[in-house]
Amino acid sequence: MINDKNSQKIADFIKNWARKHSIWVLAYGTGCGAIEIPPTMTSRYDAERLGVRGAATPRQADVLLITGYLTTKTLKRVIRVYEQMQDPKYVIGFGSCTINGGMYYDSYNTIKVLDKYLPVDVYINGCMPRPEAVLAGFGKLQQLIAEGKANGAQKYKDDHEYYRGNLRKIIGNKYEMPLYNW
Amino acid sequence: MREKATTLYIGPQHPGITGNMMVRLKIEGDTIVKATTEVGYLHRAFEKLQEKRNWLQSFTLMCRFCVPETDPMEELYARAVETIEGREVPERAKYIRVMVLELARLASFMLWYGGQNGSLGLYTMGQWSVGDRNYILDLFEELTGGRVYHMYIWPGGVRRDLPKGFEQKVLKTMDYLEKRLDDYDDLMFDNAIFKKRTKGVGIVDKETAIEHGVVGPVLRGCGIRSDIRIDDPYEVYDKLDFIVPTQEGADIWARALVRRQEARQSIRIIRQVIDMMPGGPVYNKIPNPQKWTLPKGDAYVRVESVRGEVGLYAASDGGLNPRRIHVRGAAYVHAITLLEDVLVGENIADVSAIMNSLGTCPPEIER
Amino acid sequence: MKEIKADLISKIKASFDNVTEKDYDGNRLDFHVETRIIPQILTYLKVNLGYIHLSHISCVDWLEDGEFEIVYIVWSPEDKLKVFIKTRIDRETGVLPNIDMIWRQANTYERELKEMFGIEVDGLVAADEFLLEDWEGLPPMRRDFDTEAYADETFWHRPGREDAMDVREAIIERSREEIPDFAKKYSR
Amino acid sequence: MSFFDLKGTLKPLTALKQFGKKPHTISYPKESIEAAERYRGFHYNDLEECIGCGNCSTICQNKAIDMIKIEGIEGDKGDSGLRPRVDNGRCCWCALCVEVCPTGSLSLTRDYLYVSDDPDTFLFVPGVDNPEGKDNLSFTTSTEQSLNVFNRVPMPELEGMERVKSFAEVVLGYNEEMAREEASRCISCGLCTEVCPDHMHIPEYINAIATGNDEDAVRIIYDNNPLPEMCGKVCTRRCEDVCAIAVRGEAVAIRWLKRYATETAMTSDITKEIVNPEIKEPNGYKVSIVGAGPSGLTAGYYLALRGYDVTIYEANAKAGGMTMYGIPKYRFPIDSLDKQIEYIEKIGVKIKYNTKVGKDISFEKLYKESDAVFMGVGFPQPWTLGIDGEDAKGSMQAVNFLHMVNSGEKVDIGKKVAVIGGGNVAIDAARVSARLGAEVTILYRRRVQDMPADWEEIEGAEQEGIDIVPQTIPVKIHTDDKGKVKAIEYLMAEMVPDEKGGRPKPVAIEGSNKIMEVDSVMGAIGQQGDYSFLEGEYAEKIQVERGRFVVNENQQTTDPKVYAGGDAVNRTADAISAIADGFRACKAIDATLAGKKS
Repeated sequence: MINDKNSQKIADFIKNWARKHSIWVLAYGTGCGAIEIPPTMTSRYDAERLGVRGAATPRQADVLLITGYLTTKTLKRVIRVYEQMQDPKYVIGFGSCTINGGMYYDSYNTIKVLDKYLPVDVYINGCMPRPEAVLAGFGKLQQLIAEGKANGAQKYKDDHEYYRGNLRKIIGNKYEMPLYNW
Repeated sequence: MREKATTLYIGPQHPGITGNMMVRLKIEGDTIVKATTEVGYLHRAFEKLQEKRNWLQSFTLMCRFCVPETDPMEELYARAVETIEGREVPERAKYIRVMVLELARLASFMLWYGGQNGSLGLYTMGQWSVGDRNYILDLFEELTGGRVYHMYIWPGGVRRDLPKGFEQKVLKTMDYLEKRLDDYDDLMFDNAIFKKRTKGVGIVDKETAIEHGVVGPVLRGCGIRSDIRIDDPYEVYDKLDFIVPTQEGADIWARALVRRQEARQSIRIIRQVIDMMPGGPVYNKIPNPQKWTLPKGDAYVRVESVRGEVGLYAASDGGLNPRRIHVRGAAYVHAITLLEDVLVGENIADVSAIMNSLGTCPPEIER
Repeated sequence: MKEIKADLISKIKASFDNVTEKDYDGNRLDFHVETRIIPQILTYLKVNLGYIHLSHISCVDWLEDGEFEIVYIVWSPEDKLKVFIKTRIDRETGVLPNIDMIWRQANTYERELKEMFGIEVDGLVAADEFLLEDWEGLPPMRRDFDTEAYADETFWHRPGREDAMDVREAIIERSREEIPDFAKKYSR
Repeated sequence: MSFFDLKGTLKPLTALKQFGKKPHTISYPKESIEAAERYRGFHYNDLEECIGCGNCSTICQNKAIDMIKIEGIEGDKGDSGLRPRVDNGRCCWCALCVEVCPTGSLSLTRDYLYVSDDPDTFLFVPGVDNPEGKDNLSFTTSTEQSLNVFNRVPMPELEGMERVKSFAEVVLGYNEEMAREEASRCISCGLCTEVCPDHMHIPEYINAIATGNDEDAVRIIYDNNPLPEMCGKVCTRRCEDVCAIAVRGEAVAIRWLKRYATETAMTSDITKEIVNPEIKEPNGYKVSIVGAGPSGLTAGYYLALRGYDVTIYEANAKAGGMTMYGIPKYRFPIDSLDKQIEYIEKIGVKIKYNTKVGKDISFEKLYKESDAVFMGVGFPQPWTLGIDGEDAKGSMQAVNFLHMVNSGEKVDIGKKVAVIGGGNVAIDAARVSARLGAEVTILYRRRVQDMPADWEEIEGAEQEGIDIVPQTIPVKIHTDDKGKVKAIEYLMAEMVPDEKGGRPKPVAIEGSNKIMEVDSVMGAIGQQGDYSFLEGEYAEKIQVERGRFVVNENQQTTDPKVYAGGDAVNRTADAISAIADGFRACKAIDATLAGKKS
């Protein structure tokens, strides 16, 4: 029965449909974009209508929202947090600075290209993106999940060496990065 | 029985933390015996970047210094440049600036309402106040073209004049918010939980306050009447009529009461400013930004934000770029040495509430 | 304000040697002092004259002079006067006295000075890392540290923008203008 | 505190009064509020209006804006052909680029939504990628709001009626403060350098002036122009026509800034000290130059710097050509030219005055004894009007009149003068006549706006009380019994549109004859070349076509050893083109001869 192609399709559809409607975002304001998250979540824009809500710990969360620039110091924590998250998990790059450095293109302390370190599923443009844009980002993620295309987590597992190598280049060998094997 | 001390990390990823920072606590049971703050998670090196940007380009970075309340930073920079250069600001621009600054304070108070209550588990407040804050952001959007980053107050005045009918919209929003502030009181200040959780918690007394250089509502919460808008008045604050509230309690409750009154004072100031606003130009044009140099010199200017005094030291070497821009945020003082001292002896459940009450804003500390 | 300033100048000059003052419009007064008397003069200002609020400590790197200029800004709620205490120390060998027993929050400023400029502060407690983590090399706020070069070397930039052209160079090429080397520094 | 706080327990329940109220939630994406009128969303660029100056790219503190080549947009004069592309992965929507755009073509729109899973799709060419953005503009900049300084620092000048009393210079020049302020208006785009025939390094020297390095400015100017003081005063300044600031405001006063810079070099000695040119060791080659006009002097100066033995043969008593004899002294004082000639001579250029080639020395001799010859002979012969009575006493050529006045000769022009023509020579002759005390009328075939003279000159003439009568065609000069000019008869003309699409032509109206009483008539309808010095085989070898020498892009004539430049070659007939010719010829001669040596 499981090997049946059609039932597999139906199972995937149901799975993706369920995932799509329960996007739990990790409450981690990594950068200045965190300021537009409360308006998005509260009564005016009310993202919970779409199944988007905050989650207190990485274990409960599905989406890691990178709200803007990441300093090297935060990057280490973010990667640890990401690795602690359980599948299915997605990453949203929020704002210009996750795409190509934004304002901080020549800063010595922020990374410029987020997808060198984390597999990003959706990018939201803007500095700062409006709540509508954030909702549109979630919408896009939902669409990708439904189509089964949001497979960043799989990519991260497959190319783990690549992501870790890029990380090492920045943080050197001083900082201990534990391996989370789940 | 004395319990064995354990180390507990709060942050950087923690639902109760006020931003991307960390507090390392040594606890015995539920009681904190030692606290150490660790910051630097948001260090973007603005001050270094500004050395590489010219005097106009640097202005766009300013609003990013402190995200919840961006306009005081723009105001600081504009005023520092104007002080060094001796540039005059049109009268109307000064009134508009005060209006924008007070709107920003009000918006920031709304966010604080949400945060302070959220830290105590009272989530309805956040739904209300943060939702209502959007109406102020809508005003900002109409005036400046941006919700969060306004980049509106710049050297020489403000970027654009008020849109048509903007004053009426502001007044209408103020009427609405004033009513809502009363609603908030029911939910917050009349709430038994809030009272019990905040009274006698997070005490910053007068001596500690002076020793630590505490500013703003925290200082006023321990009975010292101090406000940059009165002590070192800028723009047109000396022409306005408002009171600086103080409380004697020195705890979270007292500081909350101070803020409660201040939010109402902001509304009062905005109404006055709109009433008194003169006509005329809003911008004293700067020269071609590519070749704009400032004379050699330095300046230190201060602004009263919701968290208290925010200062900016700017030095010019006569060149195209700033020699040094250095921001001193209120949180710079509150979130490190003060927080470390205040947290000792408190319960771990109150850490988040205390941090909210002191106004710790990591982006401002780390710049 | 004039009398307050004159009074302050005379009091400071009576108590300390080698102090030069500079007056500004408004409520600002500068004193240039020797580095070693910084704690004494600040204590005197705080205890005897009512300058109880330390508003700011900043540092300017005057690379061409080989010196750091440290600025202490104190404020008196009674006089309503901002007093700047300025001192200069050598960029390489200078040592700054510690003032965190006068104001507790000075500790934070001093940690930042040490980390961002590499200034030695005598007897600084809690001198561990402040904003940076595992930083090696030149303290980043020093003027000879080139942040753009460092960023280009350490981080990636997204490719795809290599076809950008410089307007001036495009015109030079089109009109076959020959521009002498010494003039190039004036190009934008 | 009581154990049970009843009020505190019940009061929060008043929140229930909100129950049943309509929520203020915006159920995006079903509904959404429109962005504000000033919202700073994505860029839009009007590709037609944009001139590719790159000021947006310079101001961007995030290095988000690249200037790129776009298919279908070719550069032209005053347009670099490049257009901005915004990296939305860098942009912070501060709109500084909009504030500094000199043309106002760049603006922001109310669109702000873009989400994608592909990070490489965030490069965005405004105007190309969003042509529909034109109808959705939000953040725009008017001339008042713009950060460009559109108003020129006014040049101090003599009062109109004060000027006609003497030959004193009308333009007084900028002082230091004014020059710095004017120079700081420049946005250093460099569009001007392309239209300058000599490709002077304009943004560089203006920047040097703006930063207070006047001597560097002089040095940059002398890099390819040895007669900057002349250019600073009388250049036709095509550069200012294409100035990016001129699209919406007044062009940067490039000419006046050059003038200011050269004022730093007060004497030829100081000039030499400041410019401090590197003079190469003599290389043994000999170059002869015919005519000490701008092109000849330029070629001579730069060849001398490169170590050549240069001799210039000049028919007149002074060097400078038309700039000496054709330009009135209230525009360009004699000592200012003398100073530059002196400097050029100090570099080692030999000038033989009063030596007319073809009369005092044969062209053949020159040709034989030099390794290269440069001819900057100009257009000395004026066109005649071709009407009756032209050879009457009192009828003269404006060029000759200016020549005589500039040489210090006394010319009797009487009380009333008619000048025929609309070029700079006509205006010059008219204004000089006014200074000699005459009442002057200019007769021109077309309309005032068609006059080829500089508008500043025309305006100056009007201020000085000169009457301009447009659309007039002279037909006859009436003489009195002594053979002296008495009056001029002319026909009025109407402008008939050209069928081929050219500029409208004046056609005389039959029977509209008018007679104006005058004491002198000056023709100023153009000049032509005089190549009689080329004899025998040279006249054949060196080809002349339509009155001008045939040259290649290196100013080389059909005889490889002979080069030519100036009015005798190009149609633009201004000093800066002549200088450019001289400079180009110098480089070509140097390349050829240096190639021979090695």
